[in-house]
Amino acid sequence: MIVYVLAILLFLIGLYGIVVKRNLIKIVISLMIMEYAINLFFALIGYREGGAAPIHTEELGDNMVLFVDPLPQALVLTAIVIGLGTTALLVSFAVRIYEKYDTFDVRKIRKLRG
Amino acid sequence: MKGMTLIVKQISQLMVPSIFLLGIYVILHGHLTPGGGFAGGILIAGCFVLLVLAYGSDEVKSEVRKWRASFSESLGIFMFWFLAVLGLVQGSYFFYNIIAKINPGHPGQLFSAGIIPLCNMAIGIEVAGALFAIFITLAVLKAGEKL
Amino acid sequence: MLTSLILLLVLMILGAIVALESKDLLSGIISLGIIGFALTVIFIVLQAPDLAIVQIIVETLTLVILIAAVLKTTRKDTSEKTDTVKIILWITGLVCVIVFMLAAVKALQYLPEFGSAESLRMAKVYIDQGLALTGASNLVAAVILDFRGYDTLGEATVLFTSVVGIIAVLRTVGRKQS
Amino acid sequence: MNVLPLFVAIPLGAAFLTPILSKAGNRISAVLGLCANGFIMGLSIWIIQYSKDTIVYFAGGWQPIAGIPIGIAMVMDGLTVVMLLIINVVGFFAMLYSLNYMTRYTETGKYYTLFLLMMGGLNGVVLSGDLFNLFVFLEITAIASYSLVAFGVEAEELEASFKYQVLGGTASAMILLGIAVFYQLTGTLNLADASRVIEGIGLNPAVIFVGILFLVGFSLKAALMPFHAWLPDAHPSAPAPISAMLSGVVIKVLGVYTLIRMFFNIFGIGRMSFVLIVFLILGTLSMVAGAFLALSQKDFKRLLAYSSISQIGYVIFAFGLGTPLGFLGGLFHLINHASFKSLLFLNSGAVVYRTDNRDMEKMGGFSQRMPVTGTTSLMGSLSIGGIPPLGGFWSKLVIVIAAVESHHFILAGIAVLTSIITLAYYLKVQKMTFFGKLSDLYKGVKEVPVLMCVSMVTLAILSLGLGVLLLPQLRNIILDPAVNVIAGGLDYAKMVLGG
Repeated sequence: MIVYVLAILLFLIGLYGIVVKRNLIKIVISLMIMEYAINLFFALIGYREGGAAPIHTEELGDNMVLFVDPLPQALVLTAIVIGLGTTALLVSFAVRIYEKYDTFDVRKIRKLRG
Repeated sequence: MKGMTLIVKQISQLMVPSIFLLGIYVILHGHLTPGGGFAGGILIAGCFVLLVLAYGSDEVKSEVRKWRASFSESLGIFMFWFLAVLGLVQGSYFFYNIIAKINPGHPGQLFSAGIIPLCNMAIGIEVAGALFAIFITLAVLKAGEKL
Repeated sequence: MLTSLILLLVLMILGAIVALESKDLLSGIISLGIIGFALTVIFIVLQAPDLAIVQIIVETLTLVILIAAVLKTTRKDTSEKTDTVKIILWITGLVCVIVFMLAAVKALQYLPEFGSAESLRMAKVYIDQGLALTGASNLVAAVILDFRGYDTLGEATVLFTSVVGIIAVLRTVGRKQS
Repeated sequence: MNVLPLFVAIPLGAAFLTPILSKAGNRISAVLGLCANGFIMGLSIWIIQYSKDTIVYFAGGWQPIAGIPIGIAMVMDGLTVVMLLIINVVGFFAMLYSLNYMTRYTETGKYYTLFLLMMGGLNGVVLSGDLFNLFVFLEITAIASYSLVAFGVEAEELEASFKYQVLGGTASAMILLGIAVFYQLTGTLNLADASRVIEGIGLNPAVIFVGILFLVGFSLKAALMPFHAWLPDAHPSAPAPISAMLSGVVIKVLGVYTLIRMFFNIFGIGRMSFVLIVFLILGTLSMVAGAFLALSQKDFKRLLAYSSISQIGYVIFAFGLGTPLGFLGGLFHLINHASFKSLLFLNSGAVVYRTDNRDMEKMGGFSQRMPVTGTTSLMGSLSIGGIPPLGGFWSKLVIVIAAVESHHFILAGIAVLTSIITLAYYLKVQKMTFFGKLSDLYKGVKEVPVLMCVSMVTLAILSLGLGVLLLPQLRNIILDPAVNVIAGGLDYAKMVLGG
């Protein structure tokens, strides 16, 4: 329970950053924090007390062992790569905006009307 | 971007082949041990990144254009797509693991698990190309230069 | 194990706060690295070696990209004066966080306790018969490339899409001059 | 051989080929894209004959073991057929329009790649029967549209896209967190299976928490009123065919379709009845506020974007009524809106193509010089304004009747008033842009090239004639099966998994 709450807290710090921060790179950082929190949450829910990594090895042989849940791990792998893609795209946008406006500050980047 | 000192160059010269080999190993054994196409592909991209950082972009750039990072990316993902559609063509299912159904191999050996190792290879090529392309475009190229 | 897990989580939360509040973007990014590498350790603790490997490499590359981007542009977070807009935003943010937190705490009580994972439904087949059905010793590989191969195609496509997007966006001239 | 995977495989495969082929020239990418789009459009029309069935396809051939699905399911039912039709028909004409329109831009090969990826993603979302798979395809669509919005790489476009990305990323994070809790709760990712498990659990706070996370996330994607901030910037910034796709298709698939699927078929509206009230509130709010904000706009494309918020409000409002007639009205309006809003965006693109100007105060009299654009935009405007007997009139009529039938008299009145406001601002568009005096600056304006005209004329005919969908014969094969899926609610699980 406590670990879940801490993971959600990490997620909320990211959310707070998105609402409050006014710097493009800080906003990217906030989004990344949210992604980390979600990946962490997925890994936490897949854990089973006393479970082993879900890999059949020679030493284990045919003995039945308790494995941790492989499905959330597979989902996290996908989520990590998706996160990498979105982050890279965001960073490239931030760099381009910097080239145009010479600042990362959202308040100075306001060409669009309300 | 300028290169670094001679020490860095020498050490990276020593390291790059072994990282590259490790990447290939991780890709090929993805269905047996931890790792797989993604991890291996990123390792391979990482060793190109190391080369660029150590030697500077100017020296590597002419080579880079030949490698065509984005080309290898498209090729890799197209191979993966092809493996997926192969199952469909065989009259059964999208992503059907035909090879494993015909010739399952012995679990635990390198040649087992059907299309999984092949998929890993395709993904490895794709990821290596993709990440290197991202690095080059974001960190090295100046505005307006083409990959 | 639970204690070490909690300590790591607290470290991550501290790292997140530093990353958001530091005035220097470069140190913010380095603090972000703390979270990423702590996450790697947590993956090892939670018996997820695949994730640990991918996370550590992705983290390193992300940091390289972010640092390169910041070095190319600027390190400074422009000093933020405390004005009414800022205070309103701050209060909104805090209210969001508190409401969300209360809801989450209430909801999380109804989830299975950490470490029990009793409601295995889909994954039960993967664990019991994964090796026999796919022939891959690494069950995570079996899941991502065989049982859920279609997802992995999507995931590779996401990466492909973002690379095409980045190359498209970094053109200097978008429209032909008439 | 089952055709369901082709909807995803064809556009994605073409997208992967284009970068390899585009070395030989951007023209080849365009032709390849058009062929792929034409093929899946044909497929989506061909598949109408199966609209009454529920076809389930397990990727990789992983059939359920002991009733529990282990692979990823693709599901096609009546609702999916309607969505596939909208996506692929609008997508094809937007692509056809692009062939001429995009000659203004550089490196168009990338554009076609991203367009195809977006098409593949959209088809993947509506065909998916698996929660995480739905998320992955949602991300493909979202990332492709982020890049396409900024394809002109001007300062405002980059800025609009950044805003879109941050809000879209937040929405995705909410949805993904929801998926995590959902998986922990149910132990499965298959939507039909999860629906059954939730039936066993009952309505506990954790289920409601997941519901709220999805509600916020998907409403952000649909740009409903408190969550709309990104849309008026992002949609006008994109190249015109992309604006047409975003307003006509993307918000509907990523927002409306997902909301309907999750809350009506998976959680069950009987269990989560508060969602209907939320739909009514958000719908009415978007409908009214969107219309008033549109009224004061001077920028052609921006006005259309606000109007999209307003019309999506109508759709969500209709679904919030919770009656079969409401569902019928909502779906019908969704189809109509896809046709006339994409048409109007293509018209705005035609004006921009010739004049490089979006400010309506500087326009006027274009009907004389651009007869096709003028006539088609008049048809679109009248249809969206609800003039009988055009398509838009019928769908709004059904929505209002449904509202009256369920005793929401005040809301029905608001819907009628909003419709009048809608007509008012579209007449304003017509007056300022296409009628009146032609300014000296634009004396030399000509009609746009032929492919652009073809797309506009086809969409105009569609928005004129879509009223025929209410005729019993057509209604029976297109609208009714979709309404039955929504009204059937939790029967979805039975239809998909049997038993």
